[in-house]
Amino acid sequence: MILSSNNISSHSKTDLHVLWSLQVFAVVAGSLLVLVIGFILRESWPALSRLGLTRLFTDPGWFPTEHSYQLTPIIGGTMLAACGSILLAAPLGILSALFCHFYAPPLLGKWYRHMIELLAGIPSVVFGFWGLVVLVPLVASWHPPGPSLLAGILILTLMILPTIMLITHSSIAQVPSAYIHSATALGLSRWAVIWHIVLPVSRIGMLTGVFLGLARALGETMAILMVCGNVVQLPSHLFDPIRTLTANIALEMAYALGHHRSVLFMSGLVLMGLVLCFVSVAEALRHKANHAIAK
Amino acid sequence: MLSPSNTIGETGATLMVWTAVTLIATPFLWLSGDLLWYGWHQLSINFVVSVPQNAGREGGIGPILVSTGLIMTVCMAVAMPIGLGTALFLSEYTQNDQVSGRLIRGSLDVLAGVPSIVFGLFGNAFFCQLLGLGFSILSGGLTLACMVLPILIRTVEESFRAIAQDQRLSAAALGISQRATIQHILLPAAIPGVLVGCILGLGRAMAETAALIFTSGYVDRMPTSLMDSGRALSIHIYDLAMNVAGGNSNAYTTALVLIGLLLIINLSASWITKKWTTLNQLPS
Amino acid sequence: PPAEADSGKLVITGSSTMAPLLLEIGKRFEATHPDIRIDVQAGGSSRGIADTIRGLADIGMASRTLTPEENHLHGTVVAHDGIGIILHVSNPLQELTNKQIRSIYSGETTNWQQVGGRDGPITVVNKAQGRSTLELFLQYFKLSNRDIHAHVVIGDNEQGIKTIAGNPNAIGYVSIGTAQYDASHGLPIRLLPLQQIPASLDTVRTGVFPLSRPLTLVTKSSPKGLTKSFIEFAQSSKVHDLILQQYFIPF
Amino acid sequence: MDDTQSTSELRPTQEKAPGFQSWRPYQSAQQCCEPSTHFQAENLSIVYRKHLALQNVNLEINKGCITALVGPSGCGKTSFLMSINRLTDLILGCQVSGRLLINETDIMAPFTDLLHLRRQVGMIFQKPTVFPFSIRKNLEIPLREHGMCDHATLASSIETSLQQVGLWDEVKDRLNQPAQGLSGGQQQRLCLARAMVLSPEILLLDEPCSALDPISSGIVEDLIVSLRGRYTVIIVTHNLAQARRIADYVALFWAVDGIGQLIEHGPAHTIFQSPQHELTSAYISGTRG
Amino acid sequence: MDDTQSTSELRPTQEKAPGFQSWRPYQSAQQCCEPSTHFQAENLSIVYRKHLALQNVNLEINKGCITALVGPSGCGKTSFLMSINRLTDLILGCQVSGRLLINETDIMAPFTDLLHLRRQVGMIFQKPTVFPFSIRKNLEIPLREHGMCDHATLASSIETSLQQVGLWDEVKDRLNQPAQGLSGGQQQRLCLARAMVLSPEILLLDEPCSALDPISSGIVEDLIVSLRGRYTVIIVTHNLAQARRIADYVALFWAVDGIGQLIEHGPAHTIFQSPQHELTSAYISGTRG
Ligand SMILES: Nc1ncnc2c1ncn2[C@@H]1O[C@H](COP(=O)(O)OP(=O)(O)OP(=O)(O)O)[C@@H](O)[C@H]1O
Ligand SMILES: Nc1ncnc2c1ncn2[C@@H]1O[C@H](COP(=O)(O)OP(=O)(O)OP(=O)(O)O)[C@@H](O)[C@H]1O
Ligand SMILES: [Mg+2]
Ligand SMILES: [Mg+2]
Repeated sequence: MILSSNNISSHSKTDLHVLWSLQVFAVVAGSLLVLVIGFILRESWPALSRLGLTRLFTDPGWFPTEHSYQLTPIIGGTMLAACGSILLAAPLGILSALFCHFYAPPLLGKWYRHMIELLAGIPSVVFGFWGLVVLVPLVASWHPPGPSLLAGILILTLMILPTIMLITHSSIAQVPSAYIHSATALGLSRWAVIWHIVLPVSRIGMLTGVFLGLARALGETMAILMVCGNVVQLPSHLFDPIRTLTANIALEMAYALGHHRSVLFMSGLVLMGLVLCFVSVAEALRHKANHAIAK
Repeated sequence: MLSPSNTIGETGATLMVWTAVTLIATPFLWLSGDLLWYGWHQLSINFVVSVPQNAGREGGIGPILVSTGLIMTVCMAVAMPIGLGTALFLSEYTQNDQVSGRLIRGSLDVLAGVPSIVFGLFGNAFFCQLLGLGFSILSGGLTLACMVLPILIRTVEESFRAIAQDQRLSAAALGISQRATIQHILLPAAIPGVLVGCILGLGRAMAETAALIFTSGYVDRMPTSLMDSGRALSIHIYDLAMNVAGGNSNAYTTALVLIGLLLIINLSASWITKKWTTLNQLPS
Repeated sequence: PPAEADSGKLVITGSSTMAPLLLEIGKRFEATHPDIRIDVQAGGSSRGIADTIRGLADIGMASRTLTPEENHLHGTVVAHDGIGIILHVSNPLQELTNKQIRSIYSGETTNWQQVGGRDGPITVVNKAQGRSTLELFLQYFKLSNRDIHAHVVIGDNEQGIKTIAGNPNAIGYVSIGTAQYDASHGLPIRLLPLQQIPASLDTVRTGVFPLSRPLTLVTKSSPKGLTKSFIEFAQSSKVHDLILQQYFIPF
Repeated sequence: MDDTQSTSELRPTQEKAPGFQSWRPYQSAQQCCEPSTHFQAENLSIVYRKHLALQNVNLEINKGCITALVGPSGCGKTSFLMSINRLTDLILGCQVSGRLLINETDIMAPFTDLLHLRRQVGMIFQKPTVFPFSIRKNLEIPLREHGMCDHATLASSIETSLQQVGLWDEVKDRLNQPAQGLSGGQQQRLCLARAMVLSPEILLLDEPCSALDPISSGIVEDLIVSLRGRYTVIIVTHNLAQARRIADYVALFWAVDGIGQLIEHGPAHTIFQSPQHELTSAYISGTRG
Repeated sequence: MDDTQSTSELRPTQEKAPGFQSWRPYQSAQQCCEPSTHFQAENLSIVYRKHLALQNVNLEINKGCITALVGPSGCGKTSFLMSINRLTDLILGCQVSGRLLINETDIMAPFTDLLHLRRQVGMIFQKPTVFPFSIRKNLEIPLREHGMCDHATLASSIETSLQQVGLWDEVKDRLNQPAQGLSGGQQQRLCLARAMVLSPEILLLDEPCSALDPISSGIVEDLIVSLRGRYTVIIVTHNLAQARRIADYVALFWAVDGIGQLIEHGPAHTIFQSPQHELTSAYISGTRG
């Protein structure tokens, strides 16, 4: 579905100008990551060169004032919260996108979508605030202490669901209606049309949505800071408090100095490493999906 | 609507879908009910225009709204052209297996995953300190622009790719230049996608706290230039909720205003999309 | 950038406890000095001190006394604040000894029954490492970071208060002014007396409350010019009403 | 809707009187046709939002016969076909009124089993619409959905149906390749195979040959002819020669003032040799449109 | 590419000798045709990734004449057309080799002005591809792009071109409505009007009538015939009767072992009355495909 660059359809001046300016934009956008990584590396360099990576995993615990920087439980907490929330949010998001297209009466579908768009816009501070005041006490009354992995997962689910739902929704909208018409004409039921035609055709869009959701879950800061308890430990069950990488940065960056600050930047780097892993997995999946669709 | 049938699987699917919808709608309604309940009675024109007093416990959010508007304007003014340009470049000039396309796309994917707080740190180090912009609306807007760029590009690119190749072929067959194809065929057809991208981006930017704390700052005075420090709505909410005893009710009201703004943006965007569709396309 | 006499910008960074107060003082100062802008940025006490040392800020805010290593800086106290232990209002306990608090925070005591309360697991709310409130608390109770077994770690005061308000079995410590304000405005929290001295602004003002701290403005050297006139303004009685409004004790 | 006047001028008023010969199925058609009515439209009107696309169509179609719908572009032929398997339900703002009977059952009734209806009534569209999967998958999806899961049966069904449309030899080596890589003609034949695989009772073909070359078209034509007696076929075609070759009955649609109407309906030879309506003879001789 | 052997068996070896009569433009055609060569393909081959779609085509097309390309589905007719205005450039993995000359200029040369080429060479596709805008906008876009900005001229150009394709009366009241709301036939005629609006020298028509009813088809046919002498028209058609009616020259393509080739080329009456190649006679009589 693309025009290849060596076959630009004209050599006219304006077209070349267009291409050049687009290239400039693309280079700017593409080099942003290098810039970000560069700066974060620069800031974390003192810790990297003096402490080394291994200390992040071998130190006795996270006691920055005593120069002991153990990141393992924090990384574990981050992963648990993000994966837990994606497990909840992905099916919910996809199902609600399907709801809008195939199940809801047109008006309800529209309003539901508006609701989700609104949900996407609710600031994480508000989620955190509400989570702290309403959700955490609720969890606490079920099983103390309240601020916990579970509360984090629930709040994160609410926050990343709109991303997944909206992207899935628009990729479903792009499924040509001719496919749906001919599938229907073949006597396929609603769910069969969804299962055999709509989902496979819009699979790539959905994967993108899930991936973006995951990335957002990994990077979410304010809400998670307020509801997760921020205790540095590997949780043994859903009701244990955890601390995530982002909460760690937000909590301590404001006053961190020297190595402590450097280690926090480094944990930002670790976070980006995690994201990179997910990107490659998502890329591989997307590749696979491309092939599977053909088969 | 498609035709349902009476089989068990079909009923199961329907049940599943409705359950999911209820599960999502409940907390949402609860949350917005709470916000309305605690924030509504304070909401007035006066609240929206007046200056915050007593650390925000009293007074309104006038200067904060202005700062937020300026930050968003800077953010979108920078992100839109770069985003649109890059999306066009990616969808029209690169192939999936081409190195340049893959590099840019890959780096954007990673960028999309960079946590906002890291953007805040980067913005603080780069814009505030290296470029010497200090704590300012400009730094905040630029930082947010970096943050929303990946989402914007991804969504816009998808909507360009969704345009049938037939359209490009027939435009090319008419001797229409690449520029004109982009201007007259691709851009109009992709408008809804571009709008969705902007909504997602603007929504994320508006809701952002972590990236702004270290860049646009904490000052709740009326800004006089882009170089002034300005407090965004979300930071105001955060400060009222976390740092100011008795700030709750103003925090609720501010949240209500923020959400109202997002609602207006969403509604106008979907209104434009609808207008566009009825103007240019067969009602689907 | 060092500030000049009658016009210019003053950058103040540091303690988030002090930020709302300085914001208000700054506004009042601006009202009388129309050409001057006061930019207040919240962070933390250590950040304020670091920024002052690096010259990023004209004035740093620190909600603690300066440590011996920081003695080369110039500090001016503008107000006082106390730190009080808070419980949920439904918790029937009326008093805890320092030893009991220590054993609760070090994880030896895990149920309220063990200190004479009702049956219920204790939720220990602690401040994040590096916060000046935590340092003061540790210092007073002779605890170290490693000893503490917290269930919830919080950043700012209000987060702690909201956490405790939502959990009947929680215990925490926050700025007394904030707690008093919230308690009087219907939040279900209660301040505990410390060594039989009730935790209130009055006992802090009279200096009998054992756990209090000075709110300090820090400069690199002794203040000059605009910095000087601002600090003097912040110490003067012209801002006492503002300090009281923020529930601190004027100097 | 206020056009009934002009409509009734165009053709004899029709009171649904069963004995009214010229509007009944014609028993005089070719012998393979059974004389019983399979499908019947009564007062069918189709509205797209505010645009009346088809008005007051009354038409009976005989079991096992091939009925060709002809008429100029935009006169509502496609809309008529889509109402027969209620695909019009999927089009937002499209409203169908009147009665549609298949085997005496009103398919417009609220609790009609649409899946059953659509299995009963297969359809091919004007533009080929293969699914963006492999050729095999295109055929497997309907088969599996209708309960055929056995691998051997599946394979043989696929082969048979592809052979029926003359596609087997061309694609047998690339069954697992994307169907979209086929040429337009091949795609349309695949769509035909996909509809045939369900052995429907009624087959709706919306210009199935317009994208085919004469040879494939011939294959398809032969196939359609071979269905006579077993299936009821309703075919829209622009190719009058084709209609003449294969149809037992011909129905002429026409857009009068933008509103589609049924002008004439009868056995093919009657329509072609002695059309009763002047529009029909004009259309057939190519002087009007 | 290793198929040259079998190719040369199919037709007399062609050494580009200008005097070799049977492969030159036929000066014996109808009188309106000028005898000069307008377009010439030399050794044209088209490859889609690894699939050879068209091999070694040598074809000259006379100025002002109507040349019909016929042949079974998948033999590379569309690919051939797309190479003439270098639309093949836009297809991923498609490689064209050989020489293509328009007015003696090689359009395969690296610095060819493609916009100019495509203004010179208009094209209509098999499937109607209207832009998803209003009818008016569909026509305005190319006009404005080619420098016509005056409102009155625009309006009159639009009216003229719509009248040329017999669409004016049908759409004059809804010029501002979406073009996608038109029926298939109307859409195709709009595409035709859109290409005509630029007054190209060469017109490539890929089965322009396959989506049209006979009447619209007749209008279009008449239009094409009226272009004779002014435009060079290359039309792909499956409808042999149409080719017979309108074409001055006919070129037959065939897929031998899946590789498209030019089998025979000559004046229409020669091809239809005394075809030289057995495949041609078989195709024309309908016995092979
Ligand atoms: N989805 C739609 N929305 C609005 N109007 C429509 C829609 N589909 C068709 N129409 C209109 O209804 C009328 C009948 O259309 P239909 O497609 O049934 O005609 P047709 O006889 O099949 O034409 P063709 O031979 O060109 O395919 C036309 O005027 C068309 O513009
Ligand atoms: N984009 C493409 N990618 C790969 N193969 C293609 C592509 N387009 C066409 N082909 C193949 O090239 C061959 C010639 O295709 P082409 O479309 O030119 O045939 P055609 O003569 O126009 O057929 P039809 O009459 O069915 O339109 C076919 O085998 C087809 O499968
Ligand atoms: Mg039709
Ligand atoms: Mg073709």
